Amino acid sequence: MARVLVDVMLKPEILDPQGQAVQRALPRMGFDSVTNVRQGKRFELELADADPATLRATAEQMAEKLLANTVIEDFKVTVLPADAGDTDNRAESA
Amino acid sequence: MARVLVDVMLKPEILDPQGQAVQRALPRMGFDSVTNVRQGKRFELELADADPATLRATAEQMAEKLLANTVIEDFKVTVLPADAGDTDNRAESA
Amino acid sequence: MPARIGVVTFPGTLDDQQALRAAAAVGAEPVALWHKDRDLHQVDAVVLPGGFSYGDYLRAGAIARFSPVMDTIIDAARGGLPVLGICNGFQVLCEAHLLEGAMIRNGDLHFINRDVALRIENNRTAWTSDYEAGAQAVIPIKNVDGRFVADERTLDALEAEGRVLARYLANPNGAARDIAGITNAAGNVVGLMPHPEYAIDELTGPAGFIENRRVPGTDGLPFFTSILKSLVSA
Amino acid sequence: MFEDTAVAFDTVAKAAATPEAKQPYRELGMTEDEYLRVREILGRRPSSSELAMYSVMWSEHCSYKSSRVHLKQFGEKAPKTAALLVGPGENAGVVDVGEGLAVTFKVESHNHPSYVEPYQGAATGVGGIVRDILTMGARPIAVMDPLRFGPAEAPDTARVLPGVVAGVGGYGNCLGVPNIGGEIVFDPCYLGNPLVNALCVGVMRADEIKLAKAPGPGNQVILFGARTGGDGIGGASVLASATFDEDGPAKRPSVQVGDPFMEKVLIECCLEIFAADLVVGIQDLGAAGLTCSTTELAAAGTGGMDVWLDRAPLRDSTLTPEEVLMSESQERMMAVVEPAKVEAFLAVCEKWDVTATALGEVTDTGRLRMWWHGEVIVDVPPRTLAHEGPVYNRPFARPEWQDALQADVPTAARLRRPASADELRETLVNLVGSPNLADKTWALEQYDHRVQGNTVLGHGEDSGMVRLDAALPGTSLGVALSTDGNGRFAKLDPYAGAQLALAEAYRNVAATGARPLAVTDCLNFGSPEDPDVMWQFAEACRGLADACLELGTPVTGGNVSFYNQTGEVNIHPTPVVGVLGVIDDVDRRTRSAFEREGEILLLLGD
Ligand SMILES: Nc1ncnc2c1ncn2[C@@H]1O[C@H](COP(=O)(O)OP(=O)(O)O)[C@@H](O)[C@H]1O
Repeated sequence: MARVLVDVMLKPEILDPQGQAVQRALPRMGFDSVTNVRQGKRFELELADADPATLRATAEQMAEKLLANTVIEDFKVTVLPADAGDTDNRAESA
Repeated sequence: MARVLVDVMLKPEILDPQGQAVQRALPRMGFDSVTNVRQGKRFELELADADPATLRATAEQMAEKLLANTVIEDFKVTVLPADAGDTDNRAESA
Repeated sequence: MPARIGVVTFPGTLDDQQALRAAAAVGAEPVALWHKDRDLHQVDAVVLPGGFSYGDYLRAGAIARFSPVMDTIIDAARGGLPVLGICNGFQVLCEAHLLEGAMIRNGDLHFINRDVALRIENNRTAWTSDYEAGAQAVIPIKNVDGRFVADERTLDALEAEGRVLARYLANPNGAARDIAGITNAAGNVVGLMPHPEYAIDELTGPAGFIENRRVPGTDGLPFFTSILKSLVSA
Repeated sequence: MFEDTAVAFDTVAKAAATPEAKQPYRELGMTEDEYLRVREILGRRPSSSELAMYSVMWSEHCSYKSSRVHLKQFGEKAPKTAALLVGPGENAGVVDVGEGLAVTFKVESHNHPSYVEPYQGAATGVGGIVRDILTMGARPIAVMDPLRFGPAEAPDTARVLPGVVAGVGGYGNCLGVPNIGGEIVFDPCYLGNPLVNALCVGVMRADEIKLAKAPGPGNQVILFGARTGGDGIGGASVLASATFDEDGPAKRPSVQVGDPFMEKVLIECCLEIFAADLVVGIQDLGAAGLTCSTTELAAAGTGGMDVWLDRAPLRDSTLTPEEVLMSESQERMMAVVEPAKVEAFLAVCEKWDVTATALGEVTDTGRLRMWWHGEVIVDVPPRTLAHEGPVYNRPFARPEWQDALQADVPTAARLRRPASADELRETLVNLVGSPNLADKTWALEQYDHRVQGNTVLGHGEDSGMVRLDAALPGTSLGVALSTDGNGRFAKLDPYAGAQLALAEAYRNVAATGARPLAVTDCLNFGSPEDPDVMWQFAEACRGLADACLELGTPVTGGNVSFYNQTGEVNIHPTPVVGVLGVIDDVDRRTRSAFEREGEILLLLGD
């Protein structure tokens, strides 16, 4: 079983009302160092019997065709190493 | 300026209708190796003058208080290295 | 002096005027409350109305929950003030942890505006005492994030403690255990996804032949007559 | 970066000093004649900002240059009616409905954006028409959405239809404006060019109508609402590219994204501003954004305005002045405010957390002048932009194929009638199951038709009806609205087709018990450069104007959408007609369903 993350964000030039709503709310709650917020989507996919050689290409096609609306969104595919634990894996963090 | 990612996913035991809809749609489009899909949110935050020492703690507080509803969601904070380019940084990928 | 029912307006609230109208319809004094104002202006009960506060952009109700007025309402509710959260108001109550659970996207992912039949499971709260136990009511829903979820333990507790307020007869959105509304243990804080304030008269309410039954369009009124009576008798 | 732009951008002084500089007017969609006219008006070449403004104000979309000669009939043949308070020309027409109330309504198209990005295209279509209604001083109280798609089973319809429906609902529901009707029609001719029309109706006190004008020198011009981003400025990039030589301009969005929450807040903010009588003129920013709002306000006012364009709050700091002028960012408004009331105006904006910026001042110079960081970049007579654009008498002629089409009557052999009970049943089942007649609940349930609590007739009825309680609490007065259109009829005979659309909407309104008062129309046609299409258009206008005269209901406003075509193939001519009627007591409305057993059925007419 292979695991892939697809992160989908609005293109930088596209208005992001959701991110703006969060950005305006945070200072009211005392978080006043926030200068910009963008909100996007994250997909965690599990694939069976996926050929590791084609895994990235498959995920990119799925993102291109369905997961992202490429008229207004960009996406990024991350293939997780086979031995990665659950995605709440703090090791990814700096 | 510091950059932080907060990824928010529904807890595994909570139903994810959006992920399920994607999971049902992918095989119809010929992607039949997908066995599971979960959909969550990704926030890209920019913070000014954030003390690197407290950055993670600040971001975790924001996630805990506002960005995630911890009744149903888990979150993960990723502090991006100061020199990271744009987030569409393929280097993160395997 | 008639009981004073306050209705909060957040930015993006839509159903505040209709909630005020419902309060007036049963003879209460409707009082508009503003999200930036901590003062509750001596109201005897509060309605958190429906709508899309702050666009519901982060999560429904998530940002409104941090309004100044909510600080006061959360304290007052813990002290026994009757609070009814309708739709977005229910979501605000969940975000504020005055009620358990959370609301996620409807099962088919769409906004649903439909007149649904409910069974009132608990008529011992301040807001439902005017219903017969097990009464049916046809009340509209109109939401996109209306699917109630909670972990099994919480759901079992809600059932065991009789805190399921109302259930859908035909579940429109996949809500756990057909739950349309719940109450806190004290029965003063109630959350309901359907909109009783839109079922208060024959002209504009869901009236006619619905679910094989002639419906008068006023099935939501008892929420407002209940609170009025419980305030008078209190 | 900033210094670079400051050096590179074009000014009025530079325009005067370099008359021979080549300008990309063609890329901006202007003909050589039009460009030469601009030079003649200004007595010099336009600055690049001025060129941007003329190109967009003289576009088909903003100037109605191909349609104007035909639309004139709506005014010329208009029946005399005392109810008409504001006719075509303003953002929307206004009719008097009694009890001191006035109602304003209009239908508009957002066809092309909805094909590119169905959700956002439809959403911003609703947003735009709602702002038009708000601009008149009215509270928006209902929307309707006449839609046309390709065949139901076509794969692209599966992309477009759900997106459009979700967009109409997503935006309108979040605004809290009930959706009380519309149409969903399928026909192959709309496959590559769906039609997304949106109608809005609003109510106000008759003595509180607001107009788009900027009178009174010294009055402040305030921009409020969303910040300006690079939305919808595809064309302006040819101007920008002259400025950013090395890296090229920053990316500009190809799609406008709506923010219905911002618009909801803007509605409440504006209504509070109107109630406190804080504006002397107001205009929404729709197509052509700041260009259109400043020129129209100035042209209808004292004739002059000074604008410090760099004060506009930007979402994208790399925007050039040309782009700021052409940006179609949504959810913005412009108000003209007396100096003594500015403080109160800003206080209301602050209450609703709406950004507001004093951008300019009304003058009596007769010129619209704009500055960008201290340099004059625009100095034009505003009327030449707003009212004196080119007018074309495009050639039109009855298509050669029209006779053959009309003669092509289905014979009994080609359209067999059911001969037995079983065949009759099968025909009925086929009819009921056909996409155009099928139940539309899947879509309609995605629309909130109850919000505001005044919907008396909603989905499933021939007309929507709302009570006017929002402007006069306790009233029983209401309005009924219906939209109709049939592209197949109109293709067979555009004159009669337009009339049939009107007649159907008119009947639908009358059948509820309301008295039809006024008409709005959205004329969806193919390319005006095609004489066949121009003939269809001319005939449809003539038909509609004649029928309005006959019925005694004026056209109070509407919208023309040309270039609805896929490649060279034009859509059916599709005039969509909306009729508004008034009813004194909504309690007495008639529903289309049978209400109780024992009712008697009567057939009127033959
Ligand atoms: N796109 C739409 N938006 C809102 N209401 C719609 C839409 N399409 C159809 N309706 C409504 O659905 C009902 C039935 O529509 P339809 O089947 O087209 O019937 P009719 O031919 O009588 O107009 C009417 O009330 C109509 O206004």
